[in-house]
Amino acid sequence: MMIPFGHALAFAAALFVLGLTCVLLRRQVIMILVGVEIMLNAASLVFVAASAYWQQADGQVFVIILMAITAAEVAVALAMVVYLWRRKRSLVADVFNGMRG
Amino acid sequence: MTELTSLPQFPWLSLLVVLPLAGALLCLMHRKRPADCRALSLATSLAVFGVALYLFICHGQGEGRWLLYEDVSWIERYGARYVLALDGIALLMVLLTSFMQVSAVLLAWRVERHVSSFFALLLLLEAGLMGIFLAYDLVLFYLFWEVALIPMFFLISVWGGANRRQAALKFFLYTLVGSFFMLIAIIALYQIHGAQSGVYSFVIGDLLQTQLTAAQEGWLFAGFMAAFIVKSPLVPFHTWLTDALTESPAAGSLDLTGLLLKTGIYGLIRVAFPLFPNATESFLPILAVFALVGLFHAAWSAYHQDDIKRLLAYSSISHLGLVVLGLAAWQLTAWEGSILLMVTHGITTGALFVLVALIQERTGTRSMKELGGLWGQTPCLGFLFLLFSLASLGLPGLANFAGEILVLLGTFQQHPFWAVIALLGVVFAAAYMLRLVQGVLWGPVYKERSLPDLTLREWIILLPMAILVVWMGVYPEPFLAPMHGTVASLLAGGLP
Amino acid sequence: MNESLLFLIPLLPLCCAVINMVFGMRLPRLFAEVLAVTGVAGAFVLTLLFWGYAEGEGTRAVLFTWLNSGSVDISFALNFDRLAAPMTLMVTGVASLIHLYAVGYMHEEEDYARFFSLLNLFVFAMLAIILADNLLVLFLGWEGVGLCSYGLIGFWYRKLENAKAGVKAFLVTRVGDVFLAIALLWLFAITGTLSISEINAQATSISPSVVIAVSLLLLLGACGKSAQLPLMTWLADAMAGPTPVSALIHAATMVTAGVYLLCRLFPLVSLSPVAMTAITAIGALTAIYAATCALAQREIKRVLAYSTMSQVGYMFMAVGAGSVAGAMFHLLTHAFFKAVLFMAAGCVIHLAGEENDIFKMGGLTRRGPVELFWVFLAGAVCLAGLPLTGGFFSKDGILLALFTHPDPFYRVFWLIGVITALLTAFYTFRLVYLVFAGEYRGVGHPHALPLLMRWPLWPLAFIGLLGGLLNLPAFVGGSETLHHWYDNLAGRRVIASHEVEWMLILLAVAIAAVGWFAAHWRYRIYRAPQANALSRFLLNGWYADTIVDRLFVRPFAAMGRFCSSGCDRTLFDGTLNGLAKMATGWSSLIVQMTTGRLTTYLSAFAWGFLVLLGWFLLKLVSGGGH
Amino acid sequence: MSLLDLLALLPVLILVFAATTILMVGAWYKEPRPLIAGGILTALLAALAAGMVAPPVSEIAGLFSAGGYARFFTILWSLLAAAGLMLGGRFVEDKKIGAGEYVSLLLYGAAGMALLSSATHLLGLFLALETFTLVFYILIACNRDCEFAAEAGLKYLLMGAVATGFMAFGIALIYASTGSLALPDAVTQLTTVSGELHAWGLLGWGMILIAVGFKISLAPFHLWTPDVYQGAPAPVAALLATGSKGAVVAALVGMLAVSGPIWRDLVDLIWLLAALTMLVGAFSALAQKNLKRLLAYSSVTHMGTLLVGLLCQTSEGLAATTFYVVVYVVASFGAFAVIASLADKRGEPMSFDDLRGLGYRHPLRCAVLVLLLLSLAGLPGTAGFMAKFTIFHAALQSGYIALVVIGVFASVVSFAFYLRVAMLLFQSDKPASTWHVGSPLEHAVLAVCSSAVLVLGLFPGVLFDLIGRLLP
Amino acid sequence: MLAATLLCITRRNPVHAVIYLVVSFFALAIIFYLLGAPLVAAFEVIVYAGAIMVLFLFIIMMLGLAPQETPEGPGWQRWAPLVLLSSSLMICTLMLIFQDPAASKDIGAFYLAPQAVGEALFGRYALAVEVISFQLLFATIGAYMLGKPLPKGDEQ
Repeated sequence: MMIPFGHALAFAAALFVLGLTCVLLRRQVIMILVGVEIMLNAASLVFVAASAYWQQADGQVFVIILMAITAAEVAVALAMVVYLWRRKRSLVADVFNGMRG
Repeated sequence: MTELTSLPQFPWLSLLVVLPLAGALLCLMHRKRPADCRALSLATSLAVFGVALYLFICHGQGEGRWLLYEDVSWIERYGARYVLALDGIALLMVLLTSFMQVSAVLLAWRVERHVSSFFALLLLLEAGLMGIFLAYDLVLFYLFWEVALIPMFFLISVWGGANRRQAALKFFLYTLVGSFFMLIAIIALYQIHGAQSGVYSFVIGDLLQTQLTAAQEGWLFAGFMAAFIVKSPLVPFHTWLTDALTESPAAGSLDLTGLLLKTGIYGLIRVAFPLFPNATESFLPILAVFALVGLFHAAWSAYHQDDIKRLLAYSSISHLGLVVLGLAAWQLTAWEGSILLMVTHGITTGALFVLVALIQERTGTRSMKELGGLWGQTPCLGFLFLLFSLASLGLPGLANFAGEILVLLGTFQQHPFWAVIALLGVVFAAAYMLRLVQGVLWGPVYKERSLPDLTLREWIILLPMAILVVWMGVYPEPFLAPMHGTVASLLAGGLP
Repeated sequence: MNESLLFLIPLLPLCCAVINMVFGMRLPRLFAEVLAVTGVAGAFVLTLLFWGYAEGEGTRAVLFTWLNSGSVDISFALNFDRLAAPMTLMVTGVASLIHLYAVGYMHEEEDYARFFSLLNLFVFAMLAIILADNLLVLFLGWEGVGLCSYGLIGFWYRKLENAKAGVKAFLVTRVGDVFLAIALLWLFAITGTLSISEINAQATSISPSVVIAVSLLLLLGACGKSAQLPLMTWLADAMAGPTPVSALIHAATMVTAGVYLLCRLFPLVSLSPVAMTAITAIGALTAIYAATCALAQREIKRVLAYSTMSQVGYMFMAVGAGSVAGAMFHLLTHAFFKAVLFMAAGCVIHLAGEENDIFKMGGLTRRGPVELFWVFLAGAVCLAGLPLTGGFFSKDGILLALFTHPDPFYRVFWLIGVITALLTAFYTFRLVYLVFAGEYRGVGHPHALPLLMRWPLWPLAFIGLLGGLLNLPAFVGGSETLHHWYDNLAGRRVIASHEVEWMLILLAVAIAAVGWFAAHWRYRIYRAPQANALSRFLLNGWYADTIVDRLFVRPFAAMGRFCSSGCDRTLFDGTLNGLAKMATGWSSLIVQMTTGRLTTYLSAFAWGFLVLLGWFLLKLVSGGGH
Repeated sequence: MSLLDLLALLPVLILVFAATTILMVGAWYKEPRPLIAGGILTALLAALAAGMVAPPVSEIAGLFSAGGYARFFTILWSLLAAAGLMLGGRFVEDKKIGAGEYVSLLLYGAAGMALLSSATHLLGLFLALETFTLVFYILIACNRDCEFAAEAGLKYLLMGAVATGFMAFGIALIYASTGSLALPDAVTQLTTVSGELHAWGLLGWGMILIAVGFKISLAPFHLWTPDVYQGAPAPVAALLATGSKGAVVAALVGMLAVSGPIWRDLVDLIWLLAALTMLVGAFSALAQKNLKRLLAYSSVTHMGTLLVGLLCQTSEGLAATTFYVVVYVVASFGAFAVIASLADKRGEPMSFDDLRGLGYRHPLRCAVLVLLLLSLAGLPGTAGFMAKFTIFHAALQSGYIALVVIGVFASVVSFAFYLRVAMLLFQSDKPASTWHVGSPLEHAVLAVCSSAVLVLGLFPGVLFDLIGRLLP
Repeated sequence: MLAATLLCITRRNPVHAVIYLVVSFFALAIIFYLLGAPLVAAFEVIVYAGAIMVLFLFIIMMLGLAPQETPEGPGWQRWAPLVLLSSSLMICTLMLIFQDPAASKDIGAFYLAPQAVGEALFGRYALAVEVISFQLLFATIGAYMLGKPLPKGDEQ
C-alpha cells in the first residue's frame, strides 16, 4: 500500500491532538485518562508507520512495550481513581484543589 | 614569593583564621554552660590578639612586599589556591581586628539569650574578617567576604533591636548584590587571564600580569567596585549601614563599624586598585566625588539625628568618606593617613558605640531627647564619652587627627580643592559631635535617677581604647612604620 | 643645662591638668588647688629661669617625632625665642594670679577638679601656641585652647545656655581654624615644611599672589580666635563662663593668640601690602564695632568683652601697620589691665549678689572693701587710656604707627582708632560710674569676698598702670625696651618727628578727657536708660547673631533635614522598598498561576506546547524551511 | 543478552531481586524494622557492587551503558535509596504502611533511576523513566492518613501520564525521522548536513523537552511541583525532588556528552526556558508560607540553573552540571530529611507557623537546615557556592553573560527567601512546640548531608577530578 | 476513525465515550494491519480494546458515574479557548509535519511476520521485556496498595 509518510504522521498527529483536547476539555479523571490513551495510541501509530517506512521491527517492538507500560499505568491509575472516589465521592479533577499558591 | 614559600615556617596566618573557628566550635559544644562559653571566647580572642601582637612585634619590619606568605594548593581544577599574605596594611588590620574582638567579647559579657551561639557567631565573624584581610586568592577572598556576612546577619536578626529582621535582610541582600557583581568580575578576569597566559589561576599575584583592553578593564573594575563601594559604604549606597548599625546589638555594631566597614576600603587597596591600574586612574576623580559627597551628606544627616547610634553611624560614613578621599588622592602621605584613619576611626567610633551601649543599658534609651546631664550622674562614663567624641571630631593630639591631617596634607599636594572642601566637612563633624555631646552630657538632667558609673569590666573594655586613642594621637609612629614599604610598593605598582 | 628642659614649661601645667583630671575628685580639695596653682606658677618660675635661652636667635628643642610619612616629618618641637619669651612670661604670670583668684572664686564649687584641670590644660595649650616651633604644634595648641574655652564656658553645664555658648564658641573658632588649617596645608605644599622659622625664611621665595592668599587665610584664622569681624559673635556669649575664665581666656590670653600668630608669621604676612591693609581694616572695623556695642551693654562682663574685642582690634591695627612691637606692647599691657578689670568685675558681681546688670548696681564703694574700687579704677584708666598709664602708651604707640604709615590710606584707620579711643574712654567711665557711683539699685545682698579674690588684683593693677615702662617712647625719656628686645622681629621701626608725637599725645589726652567728661556728665547721677532702637541695635551687637543664624545655622539644619529625611529616608530607602514591593508583587502575581486545579496545570502544558510549536514554525519559516 | 551483560547489570539486579524478595517476605512477615534494614543493606550492597565490580562490557544489551559515568550515578541513587529508607522507617511504622511494599517499591525506583542515568537507547530511556515514575505515583499517594497525599498522587499521576504521552510521541517522531532508537545516532542524525534539525526532529525534541520539563519541573511545566511536594510524605518528596530530577538530568548530560552539540536550533529556546524557570521559581518561592512548597520552588530555580549548564554543551558545562546535580541532591535531600526527622503524629512541620522559633527547640537540626538552605542559596564555603560558581564559569566561558546575570539575580532573590526561613527558625517571639526527636538513622542522614555540603564546599577538588574523569 | 475519536471525546456520558473509543481503536488496529504490523494490530484489539478499555468500562460501571460529569456542565466560555488552543495546535503540528522533506516520501510495501517481531522482542530487547514484567508486577503492587479499603472514618 502506497501512502506518503507524511499523511500517516499527520493522521497520528491529529489523533494526538484530539487526545490532548480530550485531556484539556474533560474534567473527569477517567476521561482525562482516556485522552491519554488516545495520545499513546497516536504515538504507537507513528511507530508502526515508521517501522514500515524504515522496514524495521524496532518500532513495532516499541509499540508492544508501550502497550504493556500503558497497561501498568492504567492499572495504577484506575486504582487511584477508586481510591479518590472513596475519599471524595467525586472524580471531577478540579475538586482536588486543597493545595494551591 | 616562591622562596618565601619554600622555606618552612610556622603557619601564623592560618592560625589567625583557625583559632577563632576552633573557639566558635568549642562554644557551640558548650551550649549548656554559658559561663564556659564566655571564658572560652575571651581566651580565644586574647590568644588571637596575642598572635597578632607577636606578628606586629616580630614580623612588623619585614623587607619586600610580604611580611608573611602562605601558599597551599586548594582546587587544582580551577587553579584556586589557599594563599594568605601579610603585608603592612594587613598587619594593622589584623591587629585592629583582634583588638576590637577582645573588646567585643567583653562587651557581650552580659548577653543573656543563647550565649554560646552569640559568642560562636562573634568568633566566626572574627575568622571571616581575618580571612578577608589575609586572603590573596580571589576565590578565597570571596569566600571569606561572604562568610563574614552570615554571623553578622544572625547577630543582627536574633539579638538586634526593634525592627532587626528588616535591617538584617537589608544589610545582607544589599551587600550580597554588590558582591555578586564582584563574583562575575572575578570569573571573567580569571578566564581572560587564563586565555592569555594558559595558566588558570585565581591568585591575585598571578592575575596582576593580565593584559586587559580598556573596555574589559572598565567593566571588571566596575564589578569589583560594586562590591567595595556598597561595603565601604559610599553615599548613596549607605542606607543599609545606618539601619544595621542602629539595630544590631552592642558587640555587633562594634565589629560592624570597627571592622566590617573597613573590608570594603581594604578591598579597594588590596584588590581593585592593583588589578586595574588604568581603570583606577580614570576612576579616581569620581571616587573623590563620591567621597566628598558622602562626607558632607553624612555629616549633614548626622546633624539631624536624635538616635545616638544612628548619628554615630552617619559619622562613620562621613569619616570613611575622608578615608576614601585620601585613597583617591593617590599620594603616599594621604594613603598612610587613610589607613591610619581607618584604624583610629575603628577604635574611636567603636568606643563610642560601646559607650552608647552602656548608656542604653543604664538609661534604657538612645534618643538624645531623653538624655542629658549625664556628666553629673556618671562622670567617668561622661569623661570617656567626651574624650572619644573629641577624638572623633579630630582634635589634635588625639588619634583621628593624626590620620586626618596626613590625609589632608597628602591630598592637598595633589588636589588642593578636594582637601579644602574636605576641611569644611571637618567643621560639620565638630557640629554634630558637639551636638551629640551636648545632648548626652550637658544640659539639664533629663530624669533624676541614680545611674551606676563604669564597672570594672567596662573599664577594662574602654581603658585600653582610651590609652590607644591618646597614644596614636601623640605618637602614631609605630603604627605608621609597618605600612611605609607596603604603601610605597602599592603606589609604585599602580599609576605611572 | 639641657635645652629640652624647656619642655617643662608647657608640660608642667599639662601634668597637673592630667593629675587633676584623673584623680582630682579623689584628692583632697586643697591638694587639687595647690596642684593647679603650682603647675602654672612653676611654669612661670621656669620661664624666668630659662630666660637666657631666649636671647639671640632663641633656642629650639625637639622632643620626639610626631608624624612621619613620606615627605611629612613633623616632631614635637618648641622654639623659645625673643617673641615667645615675654608672651610666655605674661601668660604664666597672669595665669598664676588668676589661678589664685580662681581658688577663692570657686571655693563653693564641688566640681573643682574639672575646673582646675581645664584651666591648667588651657595654660598648656596656650603655651603650645606660644612656644610652637612648627605650625602643627601651634595648631594643636590652637585647637586645645578652643577646647578648653568650650569646656570652661560651658562649665556650669546644667544651664543649657552655658553649654550652648560653649558650643558656639567652639564652632565659630573652628571655622577660623579651618582657614588656618588651609593656610597650613598650603604652606606645607609650597615649602615642604611646617617649621615656622623655615617658612619665614623661605617667605620671600613664595610667589606674591600665594602670599596674599595665605596671609588672608591666616588672618581669617586669627579672626576666629581673636573674635574679630566677621567671626566675633562668640565672645560676648562666652561670658557665660566663670569670671576667672573670662579673665584668663577671653581677656588676657586666648583672644590675643590671633595677634601672636600674625606676629609669628610676620615675615610672611608683611610681604603682601594687601594682606597688611586687610589686617588693619579688620582690626579697625572690629575696634569701632565693638566699642559701639560696648556703649549699650547692660551686663558688666559683656561690656568688658566688647572692650576686649576692640582692644584686640587695636593690636591687629598695629600688626597691620607693621609694628609688631606695638602690637605685643599693647597685648601685654592689655592683658594685665583687662585681667584686673575682669577679676574686679567678678568681685563686683559677688558684691552685687551674683547680679550682672550694671543698672542694678551702683554705690558699691560703700558696700564692699574700698580697695576694690581703686583696683577697678586702675584697670579702667588703663583701658580708657588716661595719660601715663600702660594702656595710654601702648595705644598711643599704635596710633602713631598708623599715623606715620607711608600709605596715606592708613590715616583713615588712624581716624577710626581715634574715634574708638573716644568711645572707649566714654564706655569705660560709664561703667565705672554706673557700678560705683550713686546709690545701690539692686536687690541682692553681698557675698563675702575671700582674701584670695582680693590681693591677686594688686600686682596686676600695678603692672597695668606701670606697663608703660615696658616700652616707654624715647622722647619721654623712655628706652623702648620691648622694641629693642625684639629688634629684628619688631617689624617696622616707627619714625616720626617729635612734634607729631607730641601732637598725637595731646590728642590722646584730650580724647580721654572728653570721653571721661561725657561719661561724667551723663552718668554721674543715675538716670534710667531709655530703650530706643539705636540702643537695642547696639545692645544686640548689631544683630550679628541673628544674621549668622539666618545665613548659616538655619540653612545647615535644613540641609541636615533634607539629607537625612529627604534623601536617605525618602529617596534611597524609598527606592529600595519600592524594589522590594515590586518583587513581592511579582511573586504574588506569579503564584496565582498555581491555582491548585489540575485543568490549569494541564492547559499550561498545552500552552507551553503551543509556544514551542509556534517557535519552531518561526524558525523554519525564517530559516527558509526545506 | 549474555551473562556478561547480567554481570554488568549486577547492581540493578541486586536492587530489583532484593526488592521482590523483600516484597514476598513482607507479604507475611509484617515486622517493619527488619524489612527496612534489609532494604538499606541491599541499597548499600548495590552501591558497593557498582563501585567494586568492574563491568565487563561497556554497554548492556544496547540499551544501557555500563560506563563509569553510569556507575557513578548508580552508586549515587543507590545511596539515595538507602537514605530514603532511613528516613522512611519511622514514617512507615507510624502510618501502618506495608513495609514490604514500601521498601520494594523504593528499591525498584532506585533501580529505575540507575537505569535512566545510564540509558543509551531511547527505549531504555523511556522504560527507565516510566519505571520510577510509576513507583512515585504510588509512593506519593501511599500516606492514607492525609488527603493531600491522595490529591498530590492524582496530580502527579495525571500530569505524568500526559507527559508520558508526549514522551512517547516525541520518541516516535525521532524514530520516524531517523529510523534508529539507539541514542548517539538517533539524535545526531536528526541534524542535516548543514546542522539544522529536521522539522520532525524539532517536533520530537520539543515533545521530549515538554516531558522532561514536566519531570524536572521547568516553567511553565512546573506547576504541579509545589502541590505534590507538599502532599507527598517528606521521605518520598525528598526522593522525588532529588532522585527523579537528578536521574533525568544525568540522562540528558549523558546524551549530550556522547552526541556532542546537537541543540543548535534549540539553544535560544532552552535559553528562554532556563531564564524563565530561574525567575519564576525564585519569585514564586518568595511568596511561600510553607517550607515544602518553598523547597519545591527552589528546586525549580535550581533546575533552571542546571539548564544553563546543559545549555553550554561544553565539557566544562556538562561537568559543572553533574557537580551541580550532586550538590543539589545532597542539600535538597537533607532539607527534606530535616522535615522528615521532625515529623510526628501531628504530621510534618512545614508551615511557617510551625517553624517560628523552632531553632530554640531543636537547635541542632535547625542549624543543619539553615546550613543546607544556605548551601542551596549558594553561600561560599558551602557546596552550593562551588556548584553555582562552576555553572556560571562555564556559562561565561560559552558567552551566556545575560543568562549569568539573570541567574545571579535569581540567586539574590533566593537568598532572600532562604534567609527568611533562617530568621523564622531563630525567631523568639513565641515559643514553638516541640516535635519528634528523630531517630538515629535520620540523624545519620543529616550528619552525612551536612558534612558532605561542607566538605564539598571547602574541598571540591576531589569531586571535580572524579567527574572530569568519568564524563564519557 | 477520527470521527469516532471526536465523538468519544465529546460525549458527556463516559460509557458512551469509552464505547466510541473502542470503535476508534478497532479502526486503528486495521490501519496497523495495513501498515504491515499484524501482531501489533492483534494486540491493539486484544489488549487495548479488549482489556484496557473494558477495565475502564468496568470501573465506570462500578463507581456508577452519572452521565453529567459536572452539575453545571461545560459552558462555551470554557470550551472556546480550549477548542481554539487545540485547533491551533493541530494546525501547527500539521504544518510542522509537512515542513519535513521526508513527509512526501512514500511508505514502501512492508510486512513483518509476528515471529520476526517476537525474535526482536525476545532477542535484542529481552532486557526491556524483563523490565516491563517487573513493572507490571510493581504496578499490581501499587494498585493493591492504593486499592486497599480506607480505614473507616476517612470514608465519605
